[in-house]
Amino acid sequence: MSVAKEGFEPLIVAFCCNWCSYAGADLAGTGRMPYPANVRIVRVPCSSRVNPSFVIRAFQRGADGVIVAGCHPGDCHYHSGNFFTRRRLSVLRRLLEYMGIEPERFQVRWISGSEGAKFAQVMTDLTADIRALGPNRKLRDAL
Amino acid sequence: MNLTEKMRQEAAQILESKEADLVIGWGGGEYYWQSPPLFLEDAAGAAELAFSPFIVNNLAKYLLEELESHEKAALFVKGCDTRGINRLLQDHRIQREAVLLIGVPCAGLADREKLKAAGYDAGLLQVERQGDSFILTLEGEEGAREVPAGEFLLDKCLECRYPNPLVYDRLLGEEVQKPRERDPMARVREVQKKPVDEKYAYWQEKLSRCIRCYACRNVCPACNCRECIFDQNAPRWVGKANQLSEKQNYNIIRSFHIAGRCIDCGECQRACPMDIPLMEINRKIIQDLTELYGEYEAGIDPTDVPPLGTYRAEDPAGFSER
Amino acid sequence: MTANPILPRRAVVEKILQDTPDTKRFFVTLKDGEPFNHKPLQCAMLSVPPVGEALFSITSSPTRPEYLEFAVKEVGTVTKHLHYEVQEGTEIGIRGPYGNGFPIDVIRGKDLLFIGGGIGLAPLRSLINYCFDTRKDYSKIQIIYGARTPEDLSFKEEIFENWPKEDARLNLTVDVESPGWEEFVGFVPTYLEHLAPTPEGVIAVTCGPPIMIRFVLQGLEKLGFQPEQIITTLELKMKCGVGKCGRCNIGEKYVCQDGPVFSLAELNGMIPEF
Amino acid sequence: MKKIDKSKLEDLWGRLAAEQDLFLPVQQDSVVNFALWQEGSRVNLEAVNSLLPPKDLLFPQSEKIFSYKRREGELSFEEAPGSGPQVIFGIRPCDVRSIELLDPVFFKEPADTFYKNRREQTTLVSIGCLEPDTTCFCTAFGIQPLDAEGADVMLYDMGTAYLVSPRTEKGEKLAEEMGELLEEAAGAEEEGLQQQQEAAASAQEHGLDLDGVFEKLNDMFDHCIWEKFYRRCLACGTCTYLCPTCHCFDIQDDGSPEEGQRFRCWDSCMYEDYTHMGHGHNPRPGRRERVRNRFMHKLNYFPKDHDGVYHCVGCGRCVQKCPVNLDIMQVIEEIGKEGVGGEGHDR
Repeated sequence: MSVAKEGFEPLIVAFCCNWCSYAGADLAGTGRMPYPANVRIVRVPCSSRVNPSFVIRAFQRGADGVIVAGCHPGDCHYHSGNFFTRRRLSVLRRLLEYMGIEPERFQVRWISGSEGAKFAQVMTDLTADIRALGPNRKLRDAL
Repeated sequence: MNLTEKMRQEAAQILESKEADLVIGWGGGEYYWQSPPLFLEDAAGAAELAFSPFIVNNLAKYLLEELESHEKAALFVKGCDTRGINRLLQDHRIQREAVLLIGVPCAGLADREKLKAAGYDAGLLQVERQGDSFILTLEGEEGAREVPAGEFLLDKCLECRYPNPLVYDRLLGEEVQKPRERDPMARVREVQKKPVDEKYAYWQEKLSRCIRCYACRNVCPACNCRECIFDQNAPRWVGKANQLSEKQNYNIIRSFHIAGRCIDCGECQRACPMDIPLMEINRKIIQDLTELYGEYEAGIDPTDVPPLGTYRAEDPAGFSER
Repeated sequence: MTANPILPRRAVVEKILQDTPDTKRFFVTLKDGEPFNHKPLQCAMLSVPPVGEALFSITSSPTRPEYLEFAVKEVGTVTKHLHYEVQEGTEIGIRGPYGNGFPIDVIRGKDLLFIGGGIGLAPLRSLINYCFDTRKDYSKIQIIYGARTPEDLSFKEEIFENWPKEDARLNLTVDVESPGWEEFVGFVPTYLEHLAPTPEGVIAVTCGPPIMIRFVLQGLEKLGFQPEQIITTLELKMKCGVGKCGRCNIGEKYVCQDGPVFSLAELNGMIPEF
Repeated sequence: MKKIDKSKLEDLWGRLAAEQDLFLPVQQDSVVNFALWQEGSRVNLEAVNSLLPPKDLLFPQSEKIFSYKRREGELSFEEAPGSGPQVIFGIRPCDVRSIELLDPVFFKEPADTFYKNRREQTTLVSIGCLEPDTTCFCTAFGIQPLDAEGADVMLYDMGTAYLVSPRTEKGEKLAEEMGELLEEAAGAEEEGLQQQQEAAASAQEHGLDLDGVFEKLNDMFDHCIWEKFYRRCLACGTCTYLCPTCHCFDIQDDGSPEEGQRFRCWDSCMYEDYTHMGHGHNPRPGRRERVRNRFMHKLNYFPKDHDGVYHCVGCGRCVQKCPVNLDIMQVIEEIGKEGVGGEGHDR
């Protein structure tokens, strides 16, 4: 199931918190720090807005990898949102692995608004990891 | 006086004295293994109550609707059931004053499937608990047979840690001593050991059986949302098509929604008509929450906060924080 | 193999008119050019993938086949999609016609009394125009129609321009006083009581919000109408339209096939679950 | 009569499966369900009833109706292709009857082409039940556990072999396919069958009495009996999904504005959403109304339209699997106890 295919371009869905990671993406853009076009950003008000259903839905609809990016712990615009995210998505990540999803396919990262370079790096690394894993067939709708 | 008589007496007295305007208990059925939930508003109905080793239903779930039309409900509760009561209290879905809890110590309930597998189903009229045995009343000449109870207990009862009610207003009978006979996490560890693709195949086989009857959700005392996301049409969170991805979606999210709130009662798995080992998913979450954020058992203390409802700044993360 | 009854035909929304603040009218033609062959008070299932299908009464009369016309109030997902996503020229799917339609034979030669409220005029309109187009078959025609405000009156060109020219009595009402409104003010059942039509030789046909229908039925009975003289139409959730998917049953009747048109006499014999 | 030795069944299945889709009861964990036969399938012909009824093979839990495409504004529909011939092997007489009860629903004009197409290409090979389960009550509906009237081929379990009795043209054709795998049965076996049949005929019918139930229900819509039963109901769909005669469905779209599909899928009258309308009204808003509707449909509404035939075959699946023991047999008994016009008629 995890065989890389020739010319495979992974589809990656990135849920980015409005205040930090989305700003980080912006900075990467304005700073001309390239990151792969495979990444599709969905802007969310806070990483804690990411319902586990969003992650499952993304895989169902064809994502090869999903990443949730939020402010560093302690820097949440809403004071504590990302602390909840940390607990919640830590559990989800382990659960998905238990259900047979390669852990590389679902990532969580803290990226601040000033970390444009980190944003580009994380996305580049993730894309490379997923490319190596190959297309995701698990949890996918069979349309 | 046996437990059936005690239950009837208690119920009749509660209704006569108007201590509560509803009693929820268990009745008898056509078959030895039936123990349908029973709703009494009238003391005369108390004679329909019946205690048996099949009183498996957690009556707490009914409080959500019944308390809309009743002032105070009395209900019979086993140890596992009281964790459900605590859950509902913790979620502010019921008020403690609105319930009268009659505790029933429980040394474990019988599993019809195990009796059936041992050839005891046809002609079996009644099963009674006596010490460490079940006394089987059989049709025909033999009359009765004594079998070791341990061999015929529900799996979930073998794994039970709370045979006695944790919260009650009255207790019927004596508290029981019952050691946990099986490690509930053993299966989780076994599944966990499999390589990732084997895990996927394992769950694919189990979950492909799901027919989405939602019995697991409807029976669960932790599933008490006023409107469940799986019932919403706009947006629709889970499609209705009978395909694996929707079944995976449903089962993963259902169990995630009760993360930190699952009382480990095993009712979802018992209610599942398709024999899907749902507790292996729920317990995986219980295990991880404990590993990451410390020992926690839902439904023990109604005043605490479930682990996903709180945080500490120094929490570890289940992902790289670099 | 016979045609699949739940496969839609291709159709085009040719024209859209804003009818009232929350209702739009959709003028639809079939792409296959074949007729739709509906009867007054029948329905059609409109398809807007990927949102789905919903059942609507056909408001145009079969005697005016240029368009199949629907008046759609925004209430759920399909109607919302029709309101905001579908434009003139958008292709949609359509299947039907469904339902028993109106028992025309029962009303030939009779006096007709139509009582409508709000969007409930939509199904009645197909029958009203049908009767005007075959006017000689009927005796007197009276239409009582009301809405919350003058703005909420449906089919304004019909009630203010076309129908006044017909050989019929038209009585309009709105629930609350409004500037410039010179007709009756009051609920439809109140107006009915006030007008007090006599029941002899009359068939009354009513459609509107459930609460209005309830009081209109009571009012008609008070005026001496017999249950056989009163005809109404029901609305239940439907999916297949062909009497199989189960949900639109009232007892053993399936509204999509056995209804939606029932006389009060028939309704009185059915279980009260609608 | 012909017979087939049980040792030759694997060969038989291989042969049948080469010609058409072959479905038979297959064991997975504790569950036995009809599944497509493959070499190595854990076939279980001993389990009296599959957990899920084989209705899924004629009326799948979800099935595509058509796919749609929107290209440059042009919307097109492509009907889902029809299915090919299939054999349902090992279906029990109650389930055969359930298909005969689904036929009039789906064949009624306008006929359901998906069901009709599948049904016409389906051959039913039924196995009689020597030892019904404790929850079986098919005889109460006049079903003979040993014989299924509607089967194309009837198999009789004679221990080491099955006697094979083709009943219809389709059945004859299938027997031909079986070819030399069939042998002439010995006289002793035919006698054995006769004994089985005699024993079955003299066996007591299930004590459940359906006499007058349909008629009594005509006046029991508002009866207090429903209060007694609905309250325990959890409003899950187990009874309806496990029922061989329940046939309600929903129609849904899945896809993008550009392309996707419309499918239909089983639905359950136990779900709130089932009759909930867009503007909020629900004619069956609570469990009380929904539980009543389910039993009324099985025992009154359907019989009203179908010569008094009940929409239940006594397979016992709902009795076994309802998590709160809402038992249709108990409901029938309670209805039977009520005198027409008696107490409890006005809630």
